[in-house]
Amino acid sequence: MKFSIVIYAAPYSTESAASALRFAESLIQQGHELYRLFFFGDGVHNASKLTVVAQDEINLQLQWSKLIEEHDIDSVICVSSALRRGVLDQTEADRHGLGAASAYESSEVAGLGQLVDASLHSDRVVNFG
Amino acid sequence: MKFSIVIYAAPYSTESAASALRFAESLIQQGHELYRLFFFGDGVHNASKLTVVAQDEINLQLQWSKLIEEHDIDSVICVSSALRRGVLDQTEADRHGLGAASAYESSEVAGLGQLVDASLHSDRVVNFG
Amino acid sequence: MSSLHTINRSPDSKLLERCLKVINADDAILFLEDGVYHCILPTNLSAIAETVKVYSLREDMLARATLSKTKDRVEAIDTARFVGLCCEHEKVVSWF
Amino acid sequence: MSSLHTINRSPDSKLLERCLKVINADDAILFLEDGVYHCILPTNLSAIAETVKVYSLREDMLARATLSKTKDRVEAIDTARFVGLCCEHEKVVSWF
Amino acid sequence: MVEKTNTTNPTKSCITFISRSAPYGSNRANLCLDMALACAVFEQDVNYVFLDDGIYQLLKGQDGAAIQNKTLGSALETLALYSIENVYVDQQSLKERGIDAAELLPSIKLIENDALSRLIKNADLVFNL
Amino acid sequence: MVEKTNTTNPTKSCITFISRSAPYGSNRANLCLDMALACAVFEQDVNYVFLDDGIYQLLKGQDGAAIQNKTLGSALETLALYSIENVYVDQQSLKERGIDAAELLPSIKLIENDALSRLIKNADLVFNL
Repeated sequence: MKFSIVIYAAPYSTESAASALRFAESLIQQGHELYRLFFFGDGVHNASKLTVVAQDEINLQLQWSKLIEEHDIDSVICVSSALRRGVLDQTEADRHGLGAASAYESSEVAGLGQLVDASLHSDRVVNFG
Repeated sequence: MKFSIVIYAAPYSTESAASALRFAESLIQQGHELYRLFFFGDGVHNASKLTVVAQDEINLQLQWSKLIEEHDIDSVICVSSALRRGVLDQTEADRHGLGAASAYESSEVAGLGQLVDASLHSDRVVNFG
Repeated sequence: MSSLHTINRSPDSKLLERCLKVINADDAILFLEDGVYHCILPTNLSAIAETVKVYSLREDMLARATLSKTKDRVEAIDTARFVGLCCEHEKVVSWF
Repeated sequence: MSSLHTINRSPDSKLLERCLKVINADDAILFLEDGVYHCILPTNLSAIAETVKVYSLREDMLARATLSKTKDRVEAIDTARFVGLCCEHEKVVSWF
Repeated sequence: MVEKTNTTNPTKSCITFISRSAPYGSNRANLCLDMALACAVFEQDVNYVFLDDGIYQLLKGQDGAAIQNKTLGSALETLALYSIENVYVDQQSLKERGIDAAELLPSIKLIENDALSRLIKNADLVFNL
Repeated sequence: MVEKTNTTNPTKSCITFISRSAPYGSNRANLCLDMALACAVFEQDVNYVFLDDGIYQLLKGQDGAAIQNKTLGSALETLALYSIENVYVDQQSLKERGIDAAELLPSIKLIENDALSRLIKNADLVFNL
């Protein structure tokens, strides 16, 4: 089946982002398709690449990025949520003169149209917040 | 009186950070002293400087930084919260090879000892979460 | 050693019930943010002891259109007075 | 058109009560994260209709030491089965 | 009430939004509204339900400026502009909170649990926050 | 029970922590613990109270590894190592959740509302999350 996943929660502060990651890994492992990840609201912090995590703890942002790259997943950070939270790709960082990108390149900054598209083209949309 | 303020909440997702900002502005206006701001947990996102906010909306991170600079306030971002959330000052960014700082220079990355110190040296500690 | 208790979530949070179980008679309560919704329904406030002063933040009530619905038991205050209340009480206990 | 309802907050959140007011007879409920605390107290589960299947995420129960306390009404499942349940139901309604 | 569309049409689905959070205290009300407007822009069939604390979003006379916010009540008036006509408020939620329907913005249909049940059952997708 | 210290001693205060949140689902339990340990390191008098959902932190047999987390139960056993001896659990919270004191980690004193009232009244400072 085709799944899309919407993530509303920042990593670490609640378990939701970690649950979403385990869910995403599991559905891929079972041979389902992950049509799109959509990071919304505080969820955009999951795409931040400037993180430093202790060696004995899980680095959720890095885990997301690895999963996205390994399986070539379409991953979207909602632009209106991301800009005000300082999660920028290189294009947005350049446009606003803010230097380097703070988001992993594995995700793309885009609008809510991508969520509507995911709703239309997925068999299941699962929300984690 | 000497106040310290502890902020646990990220900007935008809840009103708490905005309430804390209004409270801080008001106490300073009344001639009280703000001994320390302590950003903890998701609260560290209040010190992010990579933000782009629409012109008709309040840029909370910028407002914090302006207040801190204008009144020379001692502002601390908790190090263990900040690193895993990608809020880094130049020292931490250099140490971990992550390029530019993502935190306003007006705040300093430090440990929980600064919260204990604030507890000892403030007449009132007010929590916003 | 009186305390000012702040509550910033709506009645659904049950924070007021929790706070009332451990509040002392000379303490006060300040509702702010979504906490101000406590002030428009008498049943929410009826369990608060007479001796406990009850305040609510005017800015938050204006934003939410609850100021005119707020019950007499509650005194509407601004943020400046919130700071004053923190000074008058020996500590602030935040329920969030 | 049956739905899988997920609940990820503790009983204090009252999410289960809310969900039960609008649930359909052939729907199912999955408790995860702090939602798994629903499963250790029979009174939390008693209002769920017989026809509604009840699941709880094993990983979250193991972390919280609630697996051995979990009532018979509840089937412990892993994340792989969670994915399977999403396929078996026509949509997923998340309560958080 | 909009019901599930024919599944042979992959460009249109029926999406039910349940908005359960008070305005201003968190951004959940805004996130829910933004998603619904995006769905309407892309011509999806939308049901919008105010439930539990979400009913507070409908109170007349809101003034977000008092806390440097946009007024959410006005934003909701735009639902009709985006051709979202199936807007409902849960009667029991109003009653529990001591709010009379006359205190609300106009053009909202009163609904009870049974009807909400059907709005969930008959939708292709439910967003609930 | 630790009571308010003499105010002529500015290097020591009595701080009551109220930990009201379940473990793992959010990081509030961790934040509360981190603050208390910091206070203990700097030799403050600490009371630590588990209330409401916070009592779940005390269940024996936790295994954070099941969700790639550190086990919070073990962390709590370190309270004693940091000389935090005034550790309490609310009896009513246990009863409401159907938990027997025998199911908890050892060395926790049972407490009722009156005593908690006094722990709040007699502290210099209360952290409550």
